[in-house]
Amino acid sequence: MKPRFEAIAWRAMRYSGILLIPLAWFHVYLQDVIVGVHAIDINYVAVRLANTGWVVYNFLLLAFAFAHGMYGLRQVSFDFVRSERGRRNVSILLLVLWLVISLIGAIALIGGARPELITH
Amino acid sequence: MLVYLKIFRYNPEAGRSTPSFDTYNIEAQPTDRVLDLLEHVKGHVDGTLSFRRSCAHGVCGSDAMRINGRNMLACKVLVKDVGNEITVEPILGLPVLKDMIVDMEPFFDSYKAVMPYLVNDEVPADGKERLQSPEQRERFDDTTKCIMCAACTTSCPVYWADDQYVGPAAIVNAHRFIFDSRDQAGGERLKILSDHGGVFRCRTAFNCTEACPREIHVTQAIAEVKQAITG
Amino acid sequence: MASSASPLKTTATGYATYQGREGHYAFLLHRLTGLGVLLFLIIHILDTSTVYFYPELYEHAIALYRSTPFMLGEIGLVFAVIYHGVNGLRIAVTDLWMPKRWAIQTQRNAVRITLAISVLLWAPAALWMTYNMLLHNHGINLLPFIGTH
Amino acid sequence: MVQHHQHEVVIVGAGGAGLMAALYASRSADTAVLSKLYPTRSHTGAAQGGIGAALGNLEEDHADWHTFDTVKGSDYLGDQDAIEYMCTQAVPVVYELEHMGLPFSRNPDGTIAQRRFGGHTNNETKKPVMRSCYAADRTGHMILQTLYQQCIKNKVNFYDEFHVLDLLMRDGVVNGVVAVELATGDLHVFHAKSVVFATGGHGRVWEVTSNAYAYTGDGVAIAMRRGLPAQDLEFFQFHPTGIFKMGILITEGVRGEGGILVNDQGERFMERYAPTVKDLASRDVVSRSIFLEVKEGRGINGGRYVHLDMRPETVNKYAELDGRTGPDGKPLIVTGEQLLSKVPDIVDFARTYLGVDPIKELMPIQPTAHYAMGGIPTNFHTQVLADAKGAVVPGFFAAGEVACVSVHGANRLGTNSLLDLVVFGKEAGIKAAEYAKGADYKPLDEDPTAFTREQLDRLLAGKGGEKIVTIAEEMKMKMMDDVGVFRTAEGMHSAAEKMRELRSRYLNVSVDDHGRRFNTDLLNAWELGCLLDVALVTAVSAEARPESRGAHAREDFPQRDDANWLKHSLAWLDGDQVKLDYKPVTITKHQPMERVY
Ligand SMILES: Cc1cc2nc3c(=O)[nH]c(=O)nc-3n(C[C@H](O)[C@H](O)[C@H](O)COP(=O)(O)OP(=O)(O)OC[C@H]3O[C@@H](n4cnc5c(N)ncnc54)[C@H](O)[C@@H]3O)c2cc1C
Ligand code: HEM
Ligand code: SF4
Ligand code: F3S
Ligand code: FES
Repeated sequence: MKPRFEAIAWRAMRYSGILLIPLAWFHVYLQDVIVGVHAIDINYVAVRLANTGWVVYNFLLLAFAFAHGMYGLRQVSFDFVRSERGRRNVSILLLVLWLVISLIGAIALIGGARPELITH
Repeated sequence: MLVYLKIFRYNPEAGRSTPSFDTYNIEAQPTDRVLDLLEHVKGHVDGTLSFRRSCAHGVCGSDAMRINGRNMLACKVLVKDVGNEITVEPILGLPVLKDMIVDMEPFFDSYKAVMPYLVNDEVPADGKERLQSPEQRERFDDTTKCIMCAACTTSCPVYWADDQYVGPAAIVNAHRFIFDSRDQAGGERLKILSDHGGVFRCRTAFNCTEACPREIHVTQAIAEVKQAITG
Repeated sequence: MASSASPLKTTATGYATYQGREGHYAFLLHRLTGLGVLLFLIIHILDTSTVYFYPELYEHAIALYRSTPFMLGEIGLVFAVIYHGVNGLRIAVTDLWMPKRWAIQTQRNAVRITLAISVLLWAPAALWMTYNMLLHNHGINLLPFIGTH
Repeated sequence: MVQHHQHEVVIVGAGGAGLMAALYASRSADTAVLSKLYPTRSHTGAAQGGIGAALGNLEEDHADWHTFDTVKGSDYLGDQDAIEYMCTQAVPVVYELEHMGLPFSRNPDGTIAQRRFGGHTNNETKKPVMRSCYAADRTGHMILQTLYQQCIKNKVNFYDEFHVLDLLMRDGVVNGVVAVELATGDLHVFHAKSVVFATGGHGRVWEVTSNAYAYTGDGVAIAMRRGLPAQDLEFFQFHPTGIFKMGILITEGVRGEGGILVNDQGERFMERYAPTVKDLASRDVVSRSIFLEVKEGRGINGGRYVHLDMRPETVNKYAELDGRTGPDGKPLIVTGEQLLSKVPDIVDFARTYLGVDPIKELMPIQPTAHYAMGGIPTNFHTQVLADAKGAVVPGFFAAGEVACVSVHGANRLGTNSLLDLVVFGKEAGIKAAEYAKGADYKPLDEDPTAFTREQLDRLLAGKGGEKIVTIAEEMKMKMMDDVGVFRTAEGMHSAAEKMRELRSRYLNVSVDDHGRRFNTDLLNAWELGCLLDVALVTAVSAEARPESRGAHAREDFPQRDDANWLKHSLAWLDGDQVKLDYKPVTITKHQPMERVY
């Protein structure tokens, strides 16, 4: 049932957004402001990804932010793609992108950083 | 006061197939309506200038246009409200046919698509009125005021891009029946409005509410319909 | 023959020239920041994933992030995330729990407040990030009494 | 290019009357509705006050009382059989509107809300009765919307923005209309078995008017050009309080709440004209008083207007002087807020158009042309009449403001027009369909658009350089001055002469726009022709009536003259000449009496 989907997505957009305030803001404040890119390197990442708490946190962030963002992009693109067919294609494309990129992110999260592979 | 009036012109029949502007300097009273200025130009300067109008006091919905970049009724805005440099353009998002005249058919089609009429064939046995309490009546009072001027729909950024979107005016008119205690087709209307071109296209840009000359709380009405759908 | 400008052109004209009020600009900024953050997020997921798939590349990536243009972008990103969040909260809360507040004066004020809160939350972060950028990339220490980081 | 269509019933006009007719005709006959405006733009949408029907929801009321009030209001010129029919039908038809979905305001018990209105009384106590059924202050808007919605539901055939220019007849039988499609400029011939005219009024004849730009008397003029008469055109209602220059209506309610009229010297002049009821005298009396003040140089700054004062301090001061008291017996004291809540729309109009806050400042007002009591003569089955003997024109029907049944006689009561629309609109729909079912398509003339083309081509070819606006301005000013609220033989005579002059100058107008698409320039010019025809007939019919009755008020003949003039006028326009005839008023129960309130 397509219509049902739009309605659920509308609510999901709002709830996920609210959830993202603590999740995304804390992440951004911590990494970009408090720690800062100059203090971040692969070892820093490795330490963090060894901690289950941080992995779960990053999982949540990945799941919610990315789903929220991709659905938002779908809405934006529907403004410009008006045919039923075009919209189906866009939806499929975004769905695939979402799955693939999420998968890549998820594998990396579980696998953790592998600084030992650096050869120089 | 002297008004510097800039008017959008388009009339392929008369060789003006690229939209352009004509300018006029007009002596006007601060209390003149912008519609009066257009009438002045049409009557005294250039009879080919075309626009729709009828009631001249904001109740028939004929003359929504973009005045200084914002949708208004030309008959409900005075010179002193917009200053002495005035630019008049057709509303956005509907095909322009001639000068200020746009093709209203898509707009009325969207309106017709939401079942804008009462569905209920049961009448009291004594042939008298169906009862409705003042509170039930008040519930949908705001959205009964719509004059279908299209100022809202053509101010909506989503509608500019997506003509599949039914637009705020249609939703306002659906709202008027969805919340009427006498109506029996609320479910069907909600179903239509939960589809791709329905309420969930609205991004709460709020231009519609700002543009409505009847001061209808358009965005609120849309939100109420969204809530009715998502339960 | 009607003059039907393409929807893209109509939209561009509308976005750029329609004299909407607060809500119009809030919408545009929300959309812009949402898309901006999403773009960054995609890149970020992919580049961070290299710590597992191709760690060597991660070092290059981080080096790039440390450059001045990227750091400036990062300051913008922080604003985007903050503004999009505060404004999203305005929308979500009004939509879900108080649709009556979709009233003209209320929303004009709410949008202004949203923007004010965003700037307030962003300013300290932006200053701190600028300080760090100048310090690390240009050797300028604006706050010598704090010592080096 | 000429396009041809065939529909059993063709309805011209999509206001209250046209849409009601459409709903009924389309039930049994193939029906088309033509309108020069999108239906929802029709002027019915401007009506505020309400629709009269003796529902008796709040207090005792009877259709008989409504009938008598209407007869009396008409200054006994209304036809009593038609009035009785209308007032009796009022009750079921209002329920019917409710069933269609009209959102009437409600009483606490859930029934349709009703309020008092001028001239509507309890016949026993003579006190005002609550008879006007209303939907906030947007009753006309709601009627128009509801009827249009029902038409959509019932898939009525609309031809929107089709401007009708001619009525087709053959051997005295109506068989179609010619219209121009605004979007393309193409002419369309509509071959029909019956035609209903519901084109509204012609208030644009006068300079200051509450009427829409579209109110150009097309229906009456078209009929007259086809040799049919117009009835009672000398009776045109002026509402006393229109916004200065713009004419936008300010409801009587403002004075009902205690507002008063003042002249340049700050004097409450109504005391002189109507010592007992003062500012609440009937519409015609108040309009005449304002006119006299202005004429004697006591308009504000010597101008053409006076002030309407509804500031609380004024209202309270005169309430005390007049001895008006509240329910508790104490002098009436109102606050600005209370006034605002009673007439919100008026406050909005005053703020928007005058930049005046009526709670703190004075509103400049002047009488405004408002409603045509006269029009195309019909019987109460809406069949158009061809002569004083009552011969019907087969296949031709009219309803609404364009028609003269006559239920309003010399003066219409508030709320009775909306009622007229729905009652006779419905009747027209039923009768037109009935007629169509029993008739064949009468063959069209060989070249049905010839007369239309002749009119348009002449306008398009005009090189005389007369401007439409110049002629229109002169017509409006002259009619305002001399065939307005107050009339003299001399004035009306010079007005008729002036109209003849303008009609000959009209032959020299030239239009700027020679295109086809949305040539509103050409159509404005054509509409001006209609206005001039109606104006001439109005002036001549008025001059010919040496009495004062209802809205027709003469300085030189201040009395009503039932012995000689209790009759309807019928006017035929032939070139420059107006031929007049008269027919008796139908009187059933109520013999004429002096009209006092
Ligand atoms: C400000 C104001 C307030 C009023 N308030 C009240 C009130 O409270 N109560 C009350 O009872 N009455 C009131 N009236 C009077 C009443 O509203 C009108 O008399 C009535 O609405 C006329 O309705 P109609 O259907 O005859 O015409 P309209 O509703 O005006 O419709 C005319 C139709 O004819 C069409 N038309 C005209 N010419 C042509 C043509 N040549 N070709 C094709 N189509 C054509 C138009 O497009 C339009 O659709 C008020 C009037 C005014 C001006
Ligand atoms: C910080 C907390 C966030 C909140 C409260 C939030 C809230 C919202 C809300 C309520 C909407 C829906 C707007 C609408 O439907 O009208 C939305 C749209 C959107 N969001 Fe977020 N969001 C947040 C974070 C993010 C993040 C991190 C991203 C990027 C990945 C993002 C990308 C988007 C996009 C692309 C849209 C669509 C914009 C549009 O339709 O114009 N949001 N957001
Ligand atoms: S909601 Fe307001 S702006 Fe929109 S069509 Fe109706 S009256 Fe016009
Ligand atoms: S402008 Fe458009 S996005 Fe929604 S709030 Fe109004 S319909
Ligand atoms: S002319 Fe009727 S709304 Fe402006």
